[in-house]
Amino acid sequence: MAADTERPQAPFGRRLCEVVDSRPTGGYRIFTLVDGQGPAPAPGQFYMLAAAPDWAAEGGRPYLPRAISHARVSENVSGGLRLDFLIHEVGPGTSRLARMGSGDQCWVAGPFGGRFSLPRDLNPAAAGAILVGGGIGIAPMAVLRHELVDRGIPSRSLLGFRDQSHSGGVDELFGCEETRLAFEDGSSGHKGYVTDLLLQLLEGDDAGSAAVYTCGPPAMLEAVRQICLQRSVPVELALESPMACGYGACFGCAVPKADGGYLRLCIDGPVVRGDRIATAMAGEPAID
Amino acid sequence: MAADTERPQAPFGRRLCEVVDSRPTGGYRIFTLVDGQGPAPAPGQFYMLAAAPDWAAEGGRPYLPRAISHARVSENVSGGLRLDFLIHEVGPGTSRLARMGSGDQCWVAGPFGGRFSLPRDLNPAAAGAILVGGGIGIAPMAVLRHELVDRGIPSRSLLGFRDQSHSGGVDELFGCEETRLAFEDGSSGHKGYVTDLLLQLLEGDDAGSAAVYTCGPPAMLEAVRQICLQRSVPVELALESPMACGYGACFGCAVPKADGGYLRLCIDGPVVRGDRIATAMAGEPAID
Amino acid sequence: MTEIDLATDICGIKLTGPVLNGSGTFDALAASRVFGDALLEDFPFDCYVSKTITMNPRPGNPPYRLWETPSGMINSIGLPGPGLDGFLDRDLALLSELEVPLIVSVMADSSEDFEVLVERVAARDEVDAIELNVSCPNVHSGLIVGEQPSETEALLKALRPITAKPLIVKLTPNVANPQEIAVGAEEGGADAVSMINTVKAAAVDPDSSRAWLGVGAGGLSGPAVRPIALAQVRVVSAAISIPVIGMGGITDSESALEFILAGARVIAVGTENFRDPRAGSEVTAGLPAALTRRGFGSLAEAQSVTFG
Amino acid sequence: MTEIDLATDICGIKLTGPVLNGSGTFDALAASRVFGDALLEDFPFDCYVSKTITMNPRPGNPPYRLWETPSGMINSIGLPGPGLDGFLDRDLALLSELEVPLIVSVMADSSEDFEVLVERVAARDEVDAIELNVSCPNVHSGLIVGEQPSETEALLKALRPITAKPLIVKLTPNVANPQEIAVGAEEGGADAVSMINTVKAAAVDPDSSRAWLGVGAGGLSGPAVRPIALAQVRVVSAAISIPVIGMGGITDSESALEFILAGARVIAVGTENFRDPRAGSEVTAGLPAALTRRGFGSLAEAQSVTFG
Ligand SMILES: Cc1cc2nc3c(=O)[nH]c(=O)nc-3n(C[C@H](O)[C@H](O)[C@H](O)COP(=O)(O)OP(=O)(O)OC[C@H]3O[C@@H](n4cnc5c(N)ncnc54)[C@H](O)[C@@H]3O)c2cc1C
Ligand SMILES: Cc1cc2nc3c(=O)[nH]c(=O)nc-3n(C[C@H](O)[C@H](O)[C@H](O)COP(=O)(O)OP(=O)(O)OC[C@H]3O[C@@H](n4cnc5c(N)ncnc54)[C@H](O)[C@@H]3O)c2cc1C
Ligand SMILES: Cc1cc2nc3c(=O)[nH]c(=O)nc-3n(C[C@H](O)[C@H](O)[C@H](O)COP(=O)(O)O)c2cc1C
Ligand SMILES: Cc1cc2nc3c(=O)[nH]c(=O)nc-3n(C[C@H](O)[C@H](O)[C@H](O)COP(=O)(O)O)c2cc1C
Ligand code: FES
Ligand code: FES
Repeated sequence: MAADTERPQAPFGRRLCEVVDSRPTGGYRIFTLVDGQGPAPAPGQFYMLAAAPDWAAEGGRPYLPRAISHARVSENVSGGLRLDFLIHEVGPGTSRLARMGSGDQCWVAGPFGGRFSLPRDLNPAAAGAILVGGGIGIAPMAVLRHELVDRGIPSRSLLGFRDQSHSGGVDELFGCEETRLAFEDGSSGHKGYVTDLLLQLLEGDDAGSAAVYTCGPPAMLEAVRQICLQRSVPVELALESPMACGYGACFGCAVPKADGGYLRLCIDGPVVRGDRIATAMAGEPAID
Repeated sequence: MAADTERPQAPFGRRLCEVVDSRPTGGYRIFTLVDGQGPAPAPGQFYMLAAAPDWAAEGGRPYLPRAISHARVSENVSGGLRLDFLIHEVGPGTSRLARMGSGDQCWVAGPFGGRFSLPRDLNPAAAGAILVGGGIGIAPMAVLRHELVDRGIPSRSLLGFRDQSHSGGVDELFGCEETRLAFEDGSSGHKGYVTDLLLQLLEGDDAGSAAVYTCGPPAMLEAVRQICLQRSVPVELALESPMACGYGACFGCAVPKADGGYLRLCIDGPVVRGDRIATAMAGEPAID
Repeated sequence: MTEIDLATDICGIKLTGPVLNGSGTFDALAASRVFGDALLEDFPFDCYVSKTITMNPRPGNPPYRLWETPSGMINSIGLPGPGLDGFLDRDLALLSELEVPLIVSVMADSSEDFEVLVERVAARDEVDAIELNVSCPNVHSGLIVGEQPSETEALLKALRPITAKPLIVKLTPNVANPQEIAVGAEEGGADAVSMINTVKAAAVDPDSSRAWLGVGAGGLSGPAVRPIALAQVRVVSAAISIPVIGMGGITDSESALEFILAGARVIAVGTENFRDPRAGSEVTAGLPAALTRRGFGSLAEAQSVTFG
Repeated sequence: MTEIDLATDICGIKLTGPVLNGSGTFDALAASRVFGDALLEDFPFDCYVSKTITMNPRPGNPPYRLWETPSGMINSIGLPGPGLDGFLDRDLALLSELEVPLIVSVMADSSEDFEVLVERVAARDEVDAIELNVSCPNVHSGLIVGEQPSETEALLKALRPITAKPLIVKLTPNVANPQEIAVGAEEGGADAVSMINTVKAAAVDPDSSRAWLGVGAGGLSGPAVRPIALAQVRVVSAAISIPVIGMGGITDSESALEFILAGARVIAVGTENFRDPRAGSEVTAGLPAALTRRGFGSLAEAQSVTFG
């Protein structure tokens, strides 16, 4: 048997980590865990999280842990890592996680999955990176942005939101770094889709020197993927799919491959090249 | 259809009540709810309780509400009733209730079930009452004792415990009233069973003028019942049985009647006359 | 929100809404003792289903009869009841005070007894329909009637001539293909099926090494079985043209609507009544918002969905 | 606590303890990619059961394949895999690095294909036993093999002569009387049964009005089904003399022990692996205390209990 050595490797099993902070941010929530055992995660990786001890709330759910990308990582002064997570409450699992407060315990497994490639590995001609984030999809983009800054690789961040109540985390995760924002409701920045901003950039830029990274809602991902494929711009997407385990055990996280069959998103992703998959909207009900 | 008018009647449905206090007591726990809607409960009645919102803890249980007798009732200064409950943690339901703290919400239905008779109604010759409580079974005894005191009816309280860690609530619920204690481990009071104290009393007393009330573990209840039946002393027992609903809907709380068939403990009890039932230990696995 | 119409019907019986109780999960007589007038003034269901009635009085099973499981419960109640005479002479008059239609559930272990039950119950004006609880062995064939399409069909053929009132068959989920039983019921002349009854289940005493329930095993109900019930409603409603009364783990308007989308015409609340005596009213109260959220303008629109 | 002996065996295969994994709930190859050497050093099971292998490679079902339910989950994975050749040529050599016995699960839709699978898998020294996943339709009769005692018996009779290695039949819970299938398996020559597989279940998309799972329905697993599994283990183990591998919602040593008391010889952890990759080790770690609390001096004592 062979381990994947190119990615930070998760400790075997799950571990209890303490919540040390939790705060609202623009309709979302950010909380911070201290992880004393895991390695520093790479951009694009995710964790499986479950509040302890009362994971199941009224109604017997949540039951399975939830896949959540880290939104920021830093060293903790008294040892271990501080991991930030950005949460959008959409159901029992994310609601329960969002209700955790300082001093609470959380089951953590991971970091799981693979990382974003560096721009040069994605496109040998890449001058820099274009990051396209939507909604809570800005979390992995923020992590990637920080790594690129550390490595001195230029990047531009385009962030799209439905409205102000779906725009949490920008200030905190992107800080004073330059970002271009799009709001569908026009409440700030560009009025419209973030893909409008991407199209502007790719038209202005030499599309041949671009490397695009994106994370966000399925429809946005598919739009970004199509834009890039049509222009032969290499693109990596951080996808979502229902996950029970996060480590390849359940085969639940199937995403259709471009050449037929499925990949397991938790171990073959969650970052995938745009040309490897058949669609970023698998499982979504077809639009009537 | 006819309502039971001789007992305080529960509001239809369940209601959220606030926990205003929770404290440990000798291995058990007491918590206090403020009930703004229900009538003052009578001695012997009970409530169906479920912590809100996270009733289900890890593992999908607790799921059903739990039957708990009130241990004390008083008027709340800002309106409503203060209800005290004495909890012995034996499984997921009682543990979850015991973990509620001030400010938490609890689902409450009730008061359910019928009340203890007054001594004269149990035995026309009764001079007073003998109360025999064991473990958390002291809670309904404390409520009955207070009513008897209010009515100027003499009573003696005999309380039995396995050891100090199963003796919570005595000081708080019985206050400075006179009680006789028995500890199986001899750590205080009489060394042995509380039924030893009962036998002493019934031998000293004119058994013909006694009325006995008891609540506690099934083996103790059955011993008290046998002692009284053998001496033709009228006795009322507050029994337990697994309850799903508390209001006669599920037929789960069956207790075998002396004359065959079963009664529904939640509506025909939980207080039953000793001679009405076949055993106070129904459902307990037979002793090998 | 615009007004959402919840009125509907089942086998021709007009209902103010789609919320029934599961047989044996709400004793209206006991509830009226406990809650008094409030019960009638604020009755939680649009139609009341009685506990299953048998020919002779039954004491029910020895304790323990209940155990809680993850997101559910097991019961082994064993159909305690006053028997047919006791029910007709006493309970039925009281139940007729309810201002909603009345369905009486009956069970027997022979076709002959079933015939007597149906005849005598149907003869009473207070009764709008009869539900046949067929999870019982045929005393002649030894086969469980509700496990065999042919037995179910034969029973219905025997009962159908007795009354013009609707006959509803309560299906057991403990079969490989419930749609075959439902087809048998329809072919025998049933007017509706109701489903699911409880799923066979057992529990171990936490302290001793014995079965917890007095009779060893019982039936599972509650949210734990909801996905099982939804799957069976899906295949059964696709296989028959008579309506389905859907139940199994319904706790709120959202889960009630799931059953309607999966193919049920109306639904019943069972175990949730134990957690909340007004659970039926809570389900009804939330239905307009649940329908609106999914884009339906009326209950009828949701009822007409063909589920994938 | 005194030392509690957990050593046992299943169909003659010696095991350090009674904890297996459920087929398809732990991919040792993927886990070793993710967790590295720690997996082999701290392997969570006393015996490893492979995901079900089919004759030809299969992509599995279209998404979505998972949905969470109250205390459980539904899956419609659809047996993705490399097919027999891919398994024998690649996976099997890697799996043989595990220091525990290996059971290979196989499924086919004809007796002929089953014969090929059993013959070629059994021929490999790395393999200690074969588990037959029989929840598949017989291509000739159209009947689901595992739903019919006669089909199950016939299949076993065809396969029995092929190998001396133990044949284990994985029973489906979606039948009225699983003990009849188990008896058929025993009479056909099976060495053990394993149970339960998942319970048929469906879910409604929370947003649209369609089925959530890509193929409409799937199988329920997790604590929600534990009471169902315990009831089936109870009746099956009483009906046969070959051992039962018990599973269905086992989450900890207490629930594992419940299966052993109900009649299972050894147990398997399935869905709980998804919540905790080391769930198998946690179950094992807690077993001595769980046995002691109920007054057992060894695993063998608990295995010998006759359940009421
Ligand atoms: C690799 C990965 C990283 C993620 N990172 C984050 C993160 O940083 N922050 C965050 O808030 N969420 C993140 N998610 C999403 C998060 O895991 C889901 O929103 C969560 O599982 C939903 O659980 P719930 O109980 O709150 O809602 P549920 O009730 O389970 O779902 C609510 C609704 O969301 C839809 N849905 C749920 N899960 C999925 C899914 N996996 N794919 C598509 N639709 C789904 C369903 O239509 C459902 O109606 C990530 C998911 C993956 C796979
Ligand atoms: C009318 C009435 C009044 C009660 N008053 C109180 C009270 O004031 N304070 C208090 O702490 N408890 C009281 N109880 C008992 C309490 O309801 C149970 O202990 C509780 O339901 C157990 O739930 P659990 O989840 O904590 O434990 P579970 O896991 O449900 O049970 C733990 C153990 O207790 C046993 N058990 C559980 N329920 C019963 C039962 N009803 N009868 C017999 N054995 C049982 C089982 O053997 C099991 O091993 C009362 C019960 C009734 C019926
Ligand atoms: C305590 C209890 C008693 C029941 N009694 C009956 C009964 O007498 N007749 C019947 O047809 N079904 C009976 N049922 C089954 C319910 O009507 C219903 O079919 C089942 O519980 C599933 O619904 P639920 O999950 O909402 O409870 C009973 C269920 C429970 C829990
Ligand atoms: C995601 C998933 C995949 C499964 N795949 C298989 C399989 O390939 N073969 C098989 O025999 N059983 C399979 N099962 C069934 C399990 O082995 C087990 O019988 C069932 O899940 C009940 O146990 P549990 O509740 O502990 O999960 C699968 C179960 C799940 C949840
Ligand atoms: S989430 Fe289980 S295999 Fe990917
Ligand atoms: S607890 Fe339900 S009838 Fe008594």
